[in-house]
Amino acid sequence: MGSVAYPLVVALWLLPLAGAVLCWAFGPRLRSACGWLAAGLVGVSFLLAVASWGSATQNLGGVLGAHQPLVSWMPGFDFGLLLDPLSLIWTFIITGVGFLIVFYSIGYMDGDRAFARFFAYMSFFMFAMLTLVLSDNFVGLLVGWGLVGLASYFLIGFWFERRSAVAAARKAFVINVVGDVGMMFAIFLIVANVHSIGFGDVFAAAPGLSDKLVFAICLALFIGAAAKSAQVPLHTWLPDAMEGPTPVSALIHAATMVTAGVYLVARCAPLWNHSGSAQLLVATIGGVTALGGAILGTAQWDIKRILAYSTMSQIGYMIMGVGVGAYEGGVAHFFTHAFFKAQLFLGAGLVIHALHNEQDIRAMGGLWRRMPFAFWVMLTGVLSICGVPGFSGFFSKDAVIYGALQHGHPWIYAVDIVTAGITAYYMFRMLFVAFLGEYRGEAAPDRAGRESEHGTHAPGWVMNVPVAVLVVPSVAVGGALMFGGDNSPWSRFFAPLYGTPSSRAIAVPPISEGVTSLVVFLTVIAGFAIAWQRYASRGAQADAPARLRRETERMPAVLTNLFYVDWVIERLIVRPAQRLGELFGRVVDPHVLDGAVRDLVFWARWLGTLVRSFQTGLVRAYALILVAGAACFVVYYAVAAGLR
Amino acid sequence: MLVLVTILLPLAAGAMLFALPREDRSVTRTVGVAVAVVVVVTLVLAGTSEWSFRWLSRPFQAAFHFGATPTSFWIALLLTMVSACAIAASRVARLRDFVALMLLLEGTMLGLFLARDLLLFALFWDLMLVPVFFGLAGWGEHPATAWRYFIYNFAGGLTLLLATAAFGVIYGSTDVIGRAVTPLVGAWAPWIYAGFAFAFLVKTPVWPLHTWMPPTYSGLPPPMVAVVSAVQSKAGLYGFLAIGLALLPHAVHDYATPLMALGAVSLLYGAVIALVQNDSKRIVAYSSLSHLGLVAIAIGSGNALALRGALVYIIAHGLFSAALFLLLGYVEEREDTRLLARLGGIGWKNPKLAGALCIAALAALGLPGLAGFAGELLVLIGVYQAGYVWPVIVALVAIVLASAYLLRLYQDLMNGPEEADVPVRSDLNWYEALTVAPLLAALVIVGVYPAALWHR
Amino acid sequence: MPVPTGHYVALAAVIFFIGVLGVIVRRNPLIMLMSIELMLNAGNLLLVAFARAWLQNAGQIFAFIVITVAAAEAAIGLAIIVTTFRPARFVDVDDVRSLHG
Amino acid sequence: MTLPFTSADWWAVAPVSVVAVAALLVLVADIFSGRREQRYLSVFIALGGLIVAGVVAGRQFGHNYNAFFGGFLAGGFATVFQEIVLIAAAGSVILYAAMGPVARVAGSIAIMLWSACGAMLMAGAANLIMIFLGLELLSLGLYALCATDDRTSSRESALKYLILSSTATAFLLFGAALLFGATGSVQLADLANPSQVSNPLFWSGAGMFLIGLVFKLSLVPFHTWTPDVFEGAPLPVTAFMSVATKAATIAVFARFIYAAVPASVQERLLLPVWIVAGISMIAGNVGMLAQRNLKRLLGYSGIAQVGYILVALAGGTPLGLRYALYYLTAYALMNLGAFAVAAAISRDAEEGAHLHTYQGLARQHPWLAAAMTILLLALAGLPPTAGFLGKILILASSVSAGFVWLAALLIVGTAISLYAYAQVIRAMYAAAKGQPSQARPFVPLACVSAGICAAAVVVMTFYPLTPSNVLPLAH
Repeated sequence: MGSVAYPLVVALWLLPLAGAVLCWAFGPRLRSACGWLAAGLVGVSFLLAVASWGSATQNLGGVLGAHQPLVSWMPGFDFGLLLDPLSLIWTFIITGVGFLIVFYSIGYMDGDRAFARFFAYMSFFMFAMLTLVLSDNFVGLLVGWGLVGLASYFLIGFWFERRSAVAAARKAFVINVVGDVGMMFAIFLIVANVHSIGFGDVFAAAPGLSDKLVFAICLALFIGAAAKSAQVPLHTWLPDAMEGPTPVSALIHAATMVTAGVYLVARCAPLWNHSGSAQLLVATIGGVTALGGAILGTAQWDIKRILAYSTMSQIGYMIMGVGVGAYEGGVAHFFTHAFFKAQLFLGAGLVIHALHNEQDIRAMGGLWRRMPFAFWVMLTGVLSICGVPGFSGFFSKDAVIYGALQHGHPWIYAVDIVTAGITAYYMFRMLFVAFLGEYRGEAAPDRAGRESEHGTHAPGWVMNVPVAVLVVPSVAVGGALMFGGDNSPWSRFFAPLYGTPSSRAIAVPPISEGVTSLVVFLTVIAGFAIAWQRYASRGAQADAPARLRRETERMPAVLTNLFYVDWVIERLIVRPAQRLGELFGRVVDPHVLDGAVRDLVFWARWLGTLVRSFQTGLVRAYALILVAGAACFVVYYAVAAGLR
Repeated sequence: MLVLVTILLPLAAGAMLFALPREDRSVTRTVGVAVAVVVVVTLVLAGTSEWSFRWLSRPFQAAFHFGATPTSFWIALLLTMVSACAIAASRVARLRDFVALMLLLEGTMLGLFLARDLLLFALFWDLMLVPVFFGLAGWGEHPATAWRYFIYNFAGGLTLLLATAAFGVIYGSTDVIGRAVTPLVGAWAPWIYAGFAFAFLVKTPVWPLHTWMPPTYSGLPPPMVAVVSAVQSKAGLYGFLAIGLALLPHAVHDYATPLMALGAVSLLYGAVIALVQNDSKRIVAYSSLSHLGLVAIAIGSGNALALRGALVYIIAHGLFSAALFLLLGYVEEREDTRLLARLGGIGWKNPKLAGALCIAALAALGLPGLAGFAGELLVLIGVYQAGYVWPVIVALVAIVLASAYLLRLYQDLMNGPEEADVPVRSDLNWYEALTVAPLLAALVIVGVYPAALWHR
Repeated sequence: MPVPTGHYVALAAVIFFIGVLGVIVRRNPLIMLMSIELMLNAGNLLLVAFARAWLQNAGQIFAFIVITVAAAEAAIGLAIIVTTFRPARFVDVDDVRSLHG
Repeated sequence: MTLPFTSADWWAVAPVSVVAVAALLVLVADIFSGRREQRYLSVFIALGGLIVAGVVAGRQFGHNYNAFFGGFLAGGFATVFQEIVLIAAAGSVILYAAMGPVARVAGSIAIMLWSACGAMLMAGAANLIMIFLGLELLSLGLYALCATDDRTSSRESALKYLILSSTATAFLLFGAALLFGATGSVQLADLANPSQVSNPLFWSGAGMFLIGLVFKLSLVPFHTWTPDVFEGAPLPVTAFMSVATKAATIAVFARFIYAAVPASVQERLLLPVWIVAGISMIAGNVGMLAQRNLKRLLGYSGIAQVGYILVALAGGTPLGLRYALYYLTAYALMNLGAFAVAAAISRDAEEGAHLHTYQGLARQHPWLAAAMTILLLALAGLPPTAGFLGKILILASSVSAGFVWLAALLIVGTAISLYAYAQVIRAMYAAAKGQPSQARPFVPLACVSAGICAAAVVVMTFYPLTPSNVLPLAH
């Protein structure tokens, strides 16, 4: 189903790839121009996305949005692009927020010895992510899925002379491959039963499939989603991923890539709608992740890791939202989260950059006086993520939470509310410890090769402008789009895909939306209050260093060890595999298998010595052997003659 | 006629090089590369044209019958391409003899893949062992490896011989490859198939007949091991496709489960060993044990889609294993070692080398968009369609393991802090880069549009 | 009253067996050679006997040829034995065993 | 008085006579020749005679003739075997000129030619008398030839060969006598009538007759003489023995099983032979392992190779006979070529026999080493050599004849043999360790002969000439 805007779609898809290739090929020559080049191309593709808005929402002959096959491997294996409201939203974030972050990076990565390579990777990532969200079939989705994993691998391990970065990158990649493999299995199930990989065909066929099969497909798909979106138990790579440069964390590990799982579930809504158990599974995992991430967030000291766990927790919200069936709610939270989390990361980036790579909030403090801009940025971000009424986060989070109730999941509803409180606690904790009180850090030694080489310098406008721009949507976009329930522009935008929220509502909630908002707000206040009492109150400020040290010492082991998930994986999977490898490589291969063959050779030689042992050299012995043989012959012929 | 030229040209050139009076490296390399490139051209020009000449009329019809089938054409193209790259990349001592051997190897293997006659196939099967044997004996690390290689594969060749003779006697003709023949059935079929299968399994190799392979692959000089692992190891799989499935389909089908079981075991066994190897070449060796198990599974499933995938994967594996071995050769050349423990941080000073190795490794671990992925996906979809679930699951596990050991290979070589004790290195120069560029390009092309392989 | 052929066959068999035993047990090459002659002559006896039984003179011709050949064989044999044992004092084949294995 | 023979009878044995006369000429020429050019003169006279004989025999190929009252069948079958014998003789005679100085060249050559006459008679022999005569003529010559060298090992080999071979001959004679007794005729053809099936004389006779043949073929357990005699005898003699004896004996054997054995009992009658053939294929090849002497190694290899040839005959089909001939020809060329190489690199009669002499041969004489490699690979049955195609043909005929177990044993034996022949190749391509490999003589004649053999072995793969019209008996 072609459309006017289709070439635009192809163009906006390929522009970042062009950027990647150019930066990769001519990086050394272009040098700093690379940044501008990459940013420019992404910006253009953002404009193209805006330009193709109309065609994305149009509905021609039953096909929503711009869709057209590009290339065909074989019948049923057609590849094409699909730009519909869902992918359009993601495209906006990828290209829009992406543009701002790339722009920011020009300042942030300034002077890095691999400057060009960084922008090549960033552009490549955006191309891959666009492939993921624009593809009109599962294999294309999987391709994008794998490629974003690769991009994230490259960027996590960007400073690859650091062993920790290399290890984190490998961990992230392998865990994501586990997810890819899950999706592959889903594709096998789909092809074996539907004989097509196109979204259209599959969703059309979904009602005809058996519940068990649909559940299996959803499960396999969700393995991929969980790995990509850092859902329990495949979440352990995300905190380590913070080894990458901060803009990377902002774009890939906060705004876009990690939300691919949300996209997947939202995209495959027709499948999930046919399997209540799958919905429950997803929602539950989301809830566990949200809660677990929040709890772990309270125990972190590294500013980026705090943000990482908050990301994990917020994605938990989104997954819950799409899981229970409140698709536009989950997507809405993705939308707002992209802004305020990017803003938080970039703000943190300003701080880290200024303190030449100090990331431990215990070594910060009192920064609001030194860098007020960063402080206000962080503050608005925190308010937004906590869902303080009026800020964007409030509307989206509210939609998710209330959606859980609307679709009859009171437990998840409860978990949401609790998590909201914890979120408020640890976010304000970060804010207070880092920005209030007195500066505790001694000028941190400049670790060579990490971040930019030259020491403290006030972030230039190149870094400030994007952050400032991000503040606007993270404060306002929610109110602008998501206010008013079914009639909100947001709901109407998604109505063609999902219908209105209340139309899908299962139960009429005993509690009204307003009350929910109130409850949530109260828990947030509570969380804020505890954080204030512990870190910001006058008493707390008095002997901050001692208190922090004490807190560090008293930190429960279960939290410092991150619930022992890594430990279990190491002991149950990695080590046994390696032991097995040692066994096979050292014992079985050389001694058992090859040994068997060597034994054959040995026996052949033994037989040879046996044969030669008859060659005594004695004529009479030879004669005897001869005669013995002759005797056997004679006997045989005597018998044979008798037998006839 | 052109197809005959394609086969005889490298053979003649190889023999001529032996006659070359003295060691002249530049002349040798020029001749070698020129011939190899010309062979690529003639092969493409020859296409699927045929050439035939009567050989035996009794006890069965046999002919010197050459000509590419749609399947073998691609493998032959792979062979000529890899050979060209490998010869260009040859930088060993006694270059004249080495390049001569490489050309002989190419010629004999072209003969194998282009043979349309079983007897001819068997002839080249044994013949192609000889150059590798001398390669191992002359340039390998332990001469004993040469003997192990030879004895293992010669044993396979003998069962192949017996099976061929039996087939010829029963069928009346061995001029059967790549033509629509009524499949052989009856009490004999399983035994004949067993004879073929043993040879093919040894050559591929498949667990537990693989123990000749790791020492061979790690012992051979990089250019030759590139050709051997990329193409010679495919002789067995090609045999399964062109002989097993074409002539003895019932036997293959009846004994599919053992075949797939062996393939599955190879998949995991090779992958698990590759996880912990310290010798980079051995990692790739065991990885190819693992990867080719997948093709064995595809063949066992007999599903059409899986067989398409098998062809794609055969080509893909050829490309990336050749690239990997050539690049590891460059690394070893620079560092005088290939032990992961002693290497690291090469990437900073060698971005080209690192990038190339990265692409090859990613193709090997089945990154979407590269050739390996297309093959894997089609194979596994097909196998699953055919109703086999457990091999699919095993394969998926192996894919995860592959990502682990191949990243380990790449990162331990290229990433991490630079080792203090390693000498200052120079990056690939344009000539070296040119020797692997075609392979990497082909990896991308096949990965993006594998359909090219069966839309002929 | 003629002797039945069977007797000749039996006799020949016995002579032949004696010859075989001689080759195996005796250590003196000369006597071994004699034993071989014995075996050949057993054959001759058979030939002649059957020739008479069948009234076919081919048997006699065969026998004559065998005798001739045997003579030649003896000649060569003696020559070889002489050359072999010229250095030795006693003639014993068991001393001749430099080739083995 | 007038002889009852027509000129055609004499024409039938013309090739044999030519060779015999050539031998006389060698002796005569030797009297008048001086010391120096002596051996070359003898060799060239002998070669000339052999070539003439070969041409003459070739003329006979087309038309079979039943000479001397059915005693000798010329043409076809006989011709092919005679040509092989002549090739063997030529290939061996050349070695006398190729090697370092050896004693009594002229005499040895003459005797060798006469032995060849015996072998040629066996090739055509169609009755028991002729078989015995030919066999003894061949053997007596060889006894003497073995002793021509001055080494104790040479004399020892002669003694062993004499005693054991004569014993076997006695068995053969006794069997022949019994067969004569069974039918009252010495003609092989007369044995073939079904009435014999129930005749104990026939059975026992056939048994003892076969013992004699199997000994000459040196099949296990009648092989014990082979390694010692091969090692002890002078190089050319070993070469001649390894080919001519086997060729002639196989001729007799083939004629016996094709012409003299009633088809109904063939399977039961010949089973022991196939069994020993099977054993020989294994025993011969494992015996080769860890041998240090080329002649001894080739002795063991001969044991196995004859086993292969018998496998071809196992079917008892005319086709099988043709494949046997094909492989026999190939075998003759391989062995003669290998011995030629051995002679080419030996300064005295024995040097070429020791494997350590081959250390690093590839460095000094790459082409000689290449030829040797081809010949050894041919013996092992690798392509592109006649050994490979021969094995295929043999396997095919044995499979079609239902002797799969023999085919399997052949495969196993071949696998082992490769390892054994590889010892030599390994030695040649290994760097000469220890002593700086001394400059070796380069004898063009031997190299030519080796080259021809190697080339022929390769060419035979692509032009598999399996002569038709080789009927064991003219009907």
